[in-house]
Amino acid sequence: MFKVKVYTTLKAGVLDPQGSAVTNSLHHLGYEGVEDVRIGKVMTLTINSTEDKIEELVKEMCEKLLANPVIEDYRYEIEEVVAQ
Amino acid sequence: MFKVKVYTTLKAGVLDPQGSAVTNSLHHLGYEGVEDVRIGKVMTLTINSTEDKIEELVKEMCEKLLANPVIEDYRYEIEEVVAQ
Amino acid sequence: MQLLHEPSPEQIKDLRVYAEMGVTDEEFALVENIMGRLPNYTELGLFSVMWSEHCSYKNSKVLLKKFPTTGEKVLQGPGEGAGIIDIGDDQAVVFKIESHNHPSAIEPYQGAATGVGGIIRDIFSMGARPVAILNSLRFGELTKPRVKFLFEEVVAGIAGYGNCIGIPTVGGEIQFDPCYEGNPLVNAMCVGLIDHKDIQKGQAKGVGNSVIYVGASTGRDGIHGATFASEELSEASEAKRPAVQVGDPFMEKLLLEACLEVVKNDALIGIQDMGAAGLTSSSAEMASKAGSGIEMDLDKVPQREKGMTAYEMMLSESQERMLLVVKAGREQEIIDLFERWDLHATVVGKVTDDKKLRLLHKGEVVADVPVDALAEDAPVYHKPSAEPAYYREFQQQPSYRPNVTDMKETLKELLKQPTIASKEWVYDQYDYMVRTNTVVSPGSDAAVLRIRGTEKAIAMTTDCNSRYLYLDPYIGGQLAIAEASRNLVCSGAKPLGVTDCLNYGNPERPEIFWQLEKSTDGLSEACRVLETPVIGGNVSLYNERSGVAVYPTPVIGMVGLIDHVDHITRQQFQQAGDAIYVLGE
Amino acid sequence: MRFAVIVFPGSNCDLDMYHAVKDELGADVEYVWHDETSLDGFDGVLLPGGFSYGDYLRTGAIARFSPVMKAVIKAAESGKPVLGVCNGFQILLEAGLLPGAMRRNQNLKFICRPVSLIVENNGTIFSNGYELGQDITVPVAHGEGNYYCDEVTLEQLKENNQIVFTYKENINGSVERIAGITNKAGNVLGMMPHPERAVDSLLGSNDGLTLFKSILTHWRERHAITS
Ligand SMILES: Nc1ncnc2c1ncn2[C@@H]1O[C@H](COP(=O)(O)OP(=O)(O)O)[C@@H](O)[C@H]1O
Repeated sequence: MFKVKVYTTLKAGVLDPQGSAVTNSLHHLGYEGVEDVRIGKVMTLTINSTEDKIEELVKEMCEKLLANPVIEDYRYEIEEVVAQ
Repeated sequence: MFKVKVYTTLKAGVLDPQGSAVTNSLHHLGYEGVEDVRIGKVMTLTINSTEDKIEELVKEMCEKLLANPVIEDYRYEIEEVVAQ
Repeated sequence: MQLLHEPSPEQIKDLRVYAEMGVTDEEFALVENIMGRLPNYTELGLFSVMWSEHCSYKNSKVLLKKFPTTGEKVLQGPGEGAGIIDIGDDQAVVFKIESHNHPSAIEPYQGAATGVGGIIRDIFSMGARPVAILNSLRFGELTKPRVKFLFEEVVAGIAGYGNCIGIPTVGGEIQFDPCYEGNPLVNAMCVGLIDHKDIQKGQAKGVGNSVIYVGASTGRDGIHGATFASEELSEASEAKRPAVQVGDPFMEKLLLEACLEVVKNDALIGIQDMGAAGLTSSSAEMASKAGSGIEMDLDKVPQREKGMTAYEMMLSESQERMLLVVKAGREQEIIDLFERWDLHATVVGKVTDDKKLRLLHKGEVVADVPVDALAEDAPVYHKPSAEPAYYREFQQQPSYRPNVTDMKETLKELLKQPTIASKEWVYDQYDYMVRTNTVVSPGSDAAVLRIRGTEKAIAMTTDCNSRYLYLDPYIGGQLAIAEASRNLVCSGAKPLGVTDCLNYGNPERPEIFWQLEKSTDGLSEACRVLETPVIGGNVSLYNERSGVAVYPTPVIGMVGLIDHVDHITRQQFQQAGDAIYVLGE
Repeated sequence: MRFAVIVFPGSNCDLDMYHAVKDELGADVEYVWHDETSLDGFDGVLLPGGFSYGDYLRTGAIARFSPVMKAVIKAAESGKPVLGVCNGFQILLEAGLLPGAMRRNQNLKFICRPVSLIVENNGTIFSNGYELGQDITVPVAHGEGNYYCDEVTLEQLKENNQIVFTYKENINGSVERIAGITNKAGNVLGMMPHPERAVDSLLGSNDGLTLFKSILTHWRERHAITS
């Protein structure tokens, strides 16, 4: 059993309206030191797989579904866990 | 200058409609081994602050705005970076 | 794509750098002639976008001339952001349709969303309050996973933008056919209401007046979008596609409200949105229309990214930006007004009298180009036209009569076709009720909105049966107008006018140009007979993938007037016992 | 009775709320900008739907820090009726005036259509004009109306009779089909469906008008007693 974390973030240069809204809001709240906020997603997957396949699998799922390669970059972390 | 990552995830026990949808889609695509997907946010903040203040600051921003304690858990990572 | 060094004027000529920007040898010679010298990289960029089909209509202009564009009630025909038709009581409707096909093929959610955002800006930059959005969509067969994805994402993108900005999406149409598989069509239409006194023109009048930039800051997104829209899609074109534009409907909501406040202020001289070709087209067109020039200091342009070049800033198609011309001395008033809406307005230049677009960057003049050359003097082509072989074959075939043995089964089969089946799945996702004027909601022939404070209502529809047009572009064109008119009449409305979006393949192919020619003839004829002038529209050519062109698809947007809300008729049977009539042959 | 319609950047049902109160209910109403700090001149507060601040972080999360929210909280504490519809409800949740939180709709899609609601409590100042158990038609239009609260909270909601409306069919995944709840005191109502879109039969339903009338009835009764 694997615990996989997939992180997607908007590519540099792609407008991030969410991030801008949060930056503005933090400024209004008095956190002037915040220079920039970018918002992405983190997906935590529990996957049943063998060790030799897992990385390939995760990569495939990212390319096919989890990330939108046109506007997002992604990275992942794979951790083996002992199934309870 | 600090680079701060804030991760928010739905609390355990709160049904995650997005996560369920992604799980289903992955099954449809033939990734039967995926047992569970939970979706959260990752916010990358660039903050101008002094070292002794930063952690307190981040905590405050999380409690006030970045996370909703009714439904979300959060954690953060703080990394000092050298400003260019 | 960031160039370390821009090529020099000589390199541009010798290495034919212009060809990469879609400029032909002849066009480059023309530019050189107009300038009286070799253009630099930035200047060439300005010409390349302004002379693209998307901005200049160089291939379609000769055909657009045939449309009837005037009428007793027409207050504004083609030539501004959108056309305007009088509806009495000093009110008017403003409407326009536009395509966002290529961006939607690449990134369907954002492509469709920014398409909606763009057409809304066209309406409120006229001074009108946008009251409704419609769309017209074409995809391949739903059996393909990629098509399904495109379809779902396009619908979500339209919903995402329209719902957030709070303008009801009240109508549209969807067709599925294999010819659209590689090149889906996403057309968006917006309808607005205006009081006559508020009508704006995008003009840069009055030497010394200030040019003000407002809205989102400029990034490297969408650079060369207009050129991209004027090429066929292919693996190669996708590789050099512009960075994807992401829509920010919240920003646009603020812009919309602020601009509608600004148009009531007499300090405002002119206003135009930055759509295709962004800063370039808005500044050049505003100056050209007013017979003036504009000088801008690009250092003042709000920038989202570091180290942007003049070329990048001028060609960026970042969304949610507007350009205003404001009376000298009254700038602060306008800046304060935007500030109230949390929007940043900045003086970036001034109106001049030399009919030039002059750009300064880091203290140097980086471009100095006659505005008319950019906005008016693009070459006009009359491409060769040839009757396609397929058409001749069709004409020779005996007419086909389907042999229906089981009416019920056939009916069921027909209703199962995605093109015919209910589109509830789609419009369930659109907020079609916000602003509480929608009397007849999606699912009927035409949508009907009451006009608050009056007894009147307006009806609107988008239509086009492209298979008819493929089989016979002339008759098919007439049928498209007739269908739209019928839909309005059935709702109780008198048709007022038309906006059209001409979606075709590559016009450099004689068969495609022939389709364009014949169908615009058919459309024109029907518009003349039904007295529905064309008050604006948009042309989207090069809708091809791997040599497969879409069917000729001139989407018709039509708006009609209902004198009294009591005269609204609905598609549904109203009660048991009512008599049913069939009209016509 | 004088109502305030609060306008946040990104509100888009403010106009609908305004006209429902002014044209159909016939009461006094004014728009109040998000940066105002007092609501003293008003007898009732309406938070309209829309996408305040684009709903970009979480629905309602940013709007709740608007200056006017302090005044809204004060109005709520002083017992004035406060109604939040759709985004207004989401803001009230984020502000802690109502318990729980919103998630994306179960099917992850925006849903816009008239739906059937059941009146679960007609003893509130917002629902006294309805019959108990009445089936009313009111439109919804939301992408995040999937109401969540933990079990303890749910028990409290039930015990105190705070659930005012439920969906007849669970359209979005909400806990116990909850469509609208009040605070403990009963003077703050949050609901996802749009009563202000159901005040004119020309547009399909006027079942929502009863809600506004209920508020007015309650106010008149109270004033008849005190004056
Ligand atoms: N197919 C068409 N039918 C009628 N008018 C058209 C058509 N295509 C473009 N036009 C008109 O030509 C004018 C110039 O268009 P354009 O420069 O593209 O404006 P915009 O950038 O606002 O689309 C517009 O007024 C537009 O309405």
